[in-house]
Amino acid sequence: MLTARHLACVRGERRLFSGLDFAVGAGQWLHVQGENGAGKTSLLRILAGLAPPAAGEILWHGEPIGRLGEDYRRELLFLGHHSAVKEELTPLENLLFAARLDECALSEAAALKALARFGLKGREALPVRFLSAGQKRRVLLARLAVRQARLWILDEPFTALDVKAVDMLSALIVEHVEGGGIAILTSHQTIPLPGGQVLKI
Amino acid sequence: MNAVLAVIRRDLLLAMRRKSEVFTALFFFVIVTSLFPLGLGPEPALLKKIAPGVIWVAALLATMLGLSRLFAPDHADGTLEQLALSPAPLGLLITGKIAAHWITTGLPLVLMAPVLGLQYDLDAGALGVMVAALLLGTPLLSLIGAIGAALTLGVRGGGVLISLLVLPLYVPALIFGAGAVEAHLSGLGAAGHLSLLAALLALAVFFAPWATTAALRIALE
Amino acid sequence: MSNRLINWFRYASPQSFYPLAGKLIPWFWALAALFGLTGLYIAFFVAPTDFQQGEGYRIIFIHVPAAWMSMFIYLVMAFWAGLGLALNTRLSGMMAQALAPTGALMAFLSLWTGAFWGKPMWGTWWVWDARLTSALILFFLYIGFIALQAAIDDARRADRAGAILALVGVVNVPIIYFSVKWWNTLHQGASVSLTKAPTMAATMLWGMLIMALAFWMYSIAVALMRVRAIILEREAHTEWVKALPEVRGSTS
Amino acid sequence: MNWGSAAEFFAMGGYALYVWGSFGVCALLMIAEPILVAKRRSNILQSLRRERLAETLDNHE
Repeated sequence: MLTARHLACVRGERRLFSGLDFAVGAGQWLHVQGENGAGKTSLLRILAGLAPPAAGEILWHGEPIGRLGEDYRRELLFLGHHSAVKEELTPLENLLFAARLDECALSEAAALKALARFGLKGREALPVRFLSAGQKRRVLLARLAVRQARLWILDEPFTALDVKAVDMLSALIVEHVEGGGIAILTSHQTIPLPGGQVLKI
Repeated sequence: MNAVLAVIRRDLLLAMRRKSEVFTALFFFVIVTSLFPLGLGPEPALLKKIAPGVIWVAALLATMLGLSRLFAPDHADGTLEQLALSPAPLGLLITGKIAAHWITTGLPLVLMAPVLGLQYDLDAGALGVMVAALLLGTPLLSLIGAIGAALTLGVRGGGVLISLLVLPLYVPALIFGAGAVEAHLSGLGAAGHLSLLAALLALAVFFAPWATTAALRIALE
Repeated sequence: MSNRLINWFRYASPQSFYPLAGKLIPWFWALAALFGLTGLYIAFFVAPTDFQQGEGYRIIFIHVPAAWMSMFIYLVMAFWAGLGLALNTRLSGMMAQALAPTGALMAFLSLWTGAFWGKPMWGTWWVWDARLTSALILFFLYIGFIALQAAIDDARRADRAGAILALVGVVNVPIIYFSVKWWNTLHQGASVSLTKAPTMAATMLWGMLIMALAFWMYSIAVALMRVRAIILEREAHTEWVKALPEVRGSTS
Repeated sequence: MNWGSAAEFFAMGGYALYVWGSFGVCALLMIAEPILVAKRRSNILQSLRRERLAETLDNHE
């Protein structure tokens, strides 16, 4: 259960939003909507604990995330605008590094399986800079599949994906939410997923 | 701990794949130290006298060279965010990155220094002291440099700014590092200089990752 | 919570500090002028000619206060910076930013007057003396702080990055000073000995202290003036700035 | 009193260049600094007034 209370965000001189309240429980997902520059990305970064809010607080199971620290980060998966994928490394190396950084055990076999599931079979050993933009995003999707996290915070996860990949990602999110997980995402398009709350900022 | 090792391993792997960056710093070091005799003349007595200073100043500048690339690529591609969100403490991961930086830029300088020392007519004892001083001093350069790299992350003209911020802070390392060899050559013994360098290193290992992490968090907001 | 504490926090907001600083500035200017004129009078008319250094020694009446202030301002700047980092108050960062140029000016003056003193006394404009060298590095630290803040557009981010740099600097200043001093004693030629200062007459000491007070008051006055300008720049979009008499005034 | 005449005072016992070089530069900078700060303040005030004027013009239309 992620609860936000009276959140406010100030960027430079501008107040992006204030008095934001919402709660997302297990098995639910939240679609954050807003115009360009409304503060969607800022909100997600605040929720992930990367930036402090100008006012208000964020609770995870009733505890402020600042106090939870490591315990909150262990349950969280955040994917931002940038791919966080190293061009010089292969998809396999990227995936294994991400898993070790998240402190979750991932065998090479499991990693290969996840990459194959997202259509990267045969490209595991190719440096990422030889892949297309869409294929790079697929490396990230493979990370979603292998990471055991309760809370997903995804910033524009559908950009640069082809139809097939969009379907795969949607299936992944549905699976995650139905399994009792929580997902918070931003997207310009309508999201082809059932249910979900909408938050307009 | 696992995550820290992963960070070190990944940075070393990246350095291996990019090669040019590691070799640029090393070649810079070699060329600068080799140019000084050409500018100053080949008298062995003079060269012996300036050797510690020249080698240390060249080491400072060679370390500075790649410093702005310490965090910038990770910042640009979002890896830094993922480091900050790892369950492992960010300070520890950053220490890992600094360690990798030392292994790829500091350590090659230490290994290359004896060869360059021979060009300056240093004897075996002086070479030994120089290697010891560099071994203690170059991690110090990486640690202090990381603070500057973190502070100038994503800042206009960061590459020039970083030298302005970091070089004044390098002064003690330069004094004790070059002083150790000089003290040995003048028969005073280098123990005092080396132990002061070690003390500075201990202090920096303790404080520098903390300051670097605080600066990185500001850049991430 | 006591009344006094609330008042203190009230003045920690730029909005209430701005008029307070405006009221204080003339007083500090007056004090600076008073101490400055007294100090100059002592420096030139009361203090006797030094039997070793002749009239040239009178430079120390500004050299020593400038050197003291350059170090003291760095400490105060680091204090404000640390406070801003810890309590997240807006005013602290502005104070640190306002102090830096004045500190750099003091460091520059101590170098400049040091050189003008050194030339007649030691026969050279510059010696790699421990004090001169560390003053030079202190000057570089100030320049680094100013350059870092100037390079960051977001004011809050500039404050916090500057604060970290100031704190790193404050840890390093004593280390740099002692390392330079140690280096200097090892390399010291026999020709120049700076530590053997001639015993100072009481009038000289008084003159120097009063000049130091004048420099201190001057620094406060200028820093307050600058912090007022910074407040206006940073809070330009707020209602209270738009409602200020000096903003509304002369156009209507 | 140390000085017999004004000329003697300005000569500073042969140290005129050094004494006046230090005191002069010191005075110059310490006068220039507050002037620059005051200028900075009047610049920002001027732009604030201009902004305000532009706003009142908008409102009249």
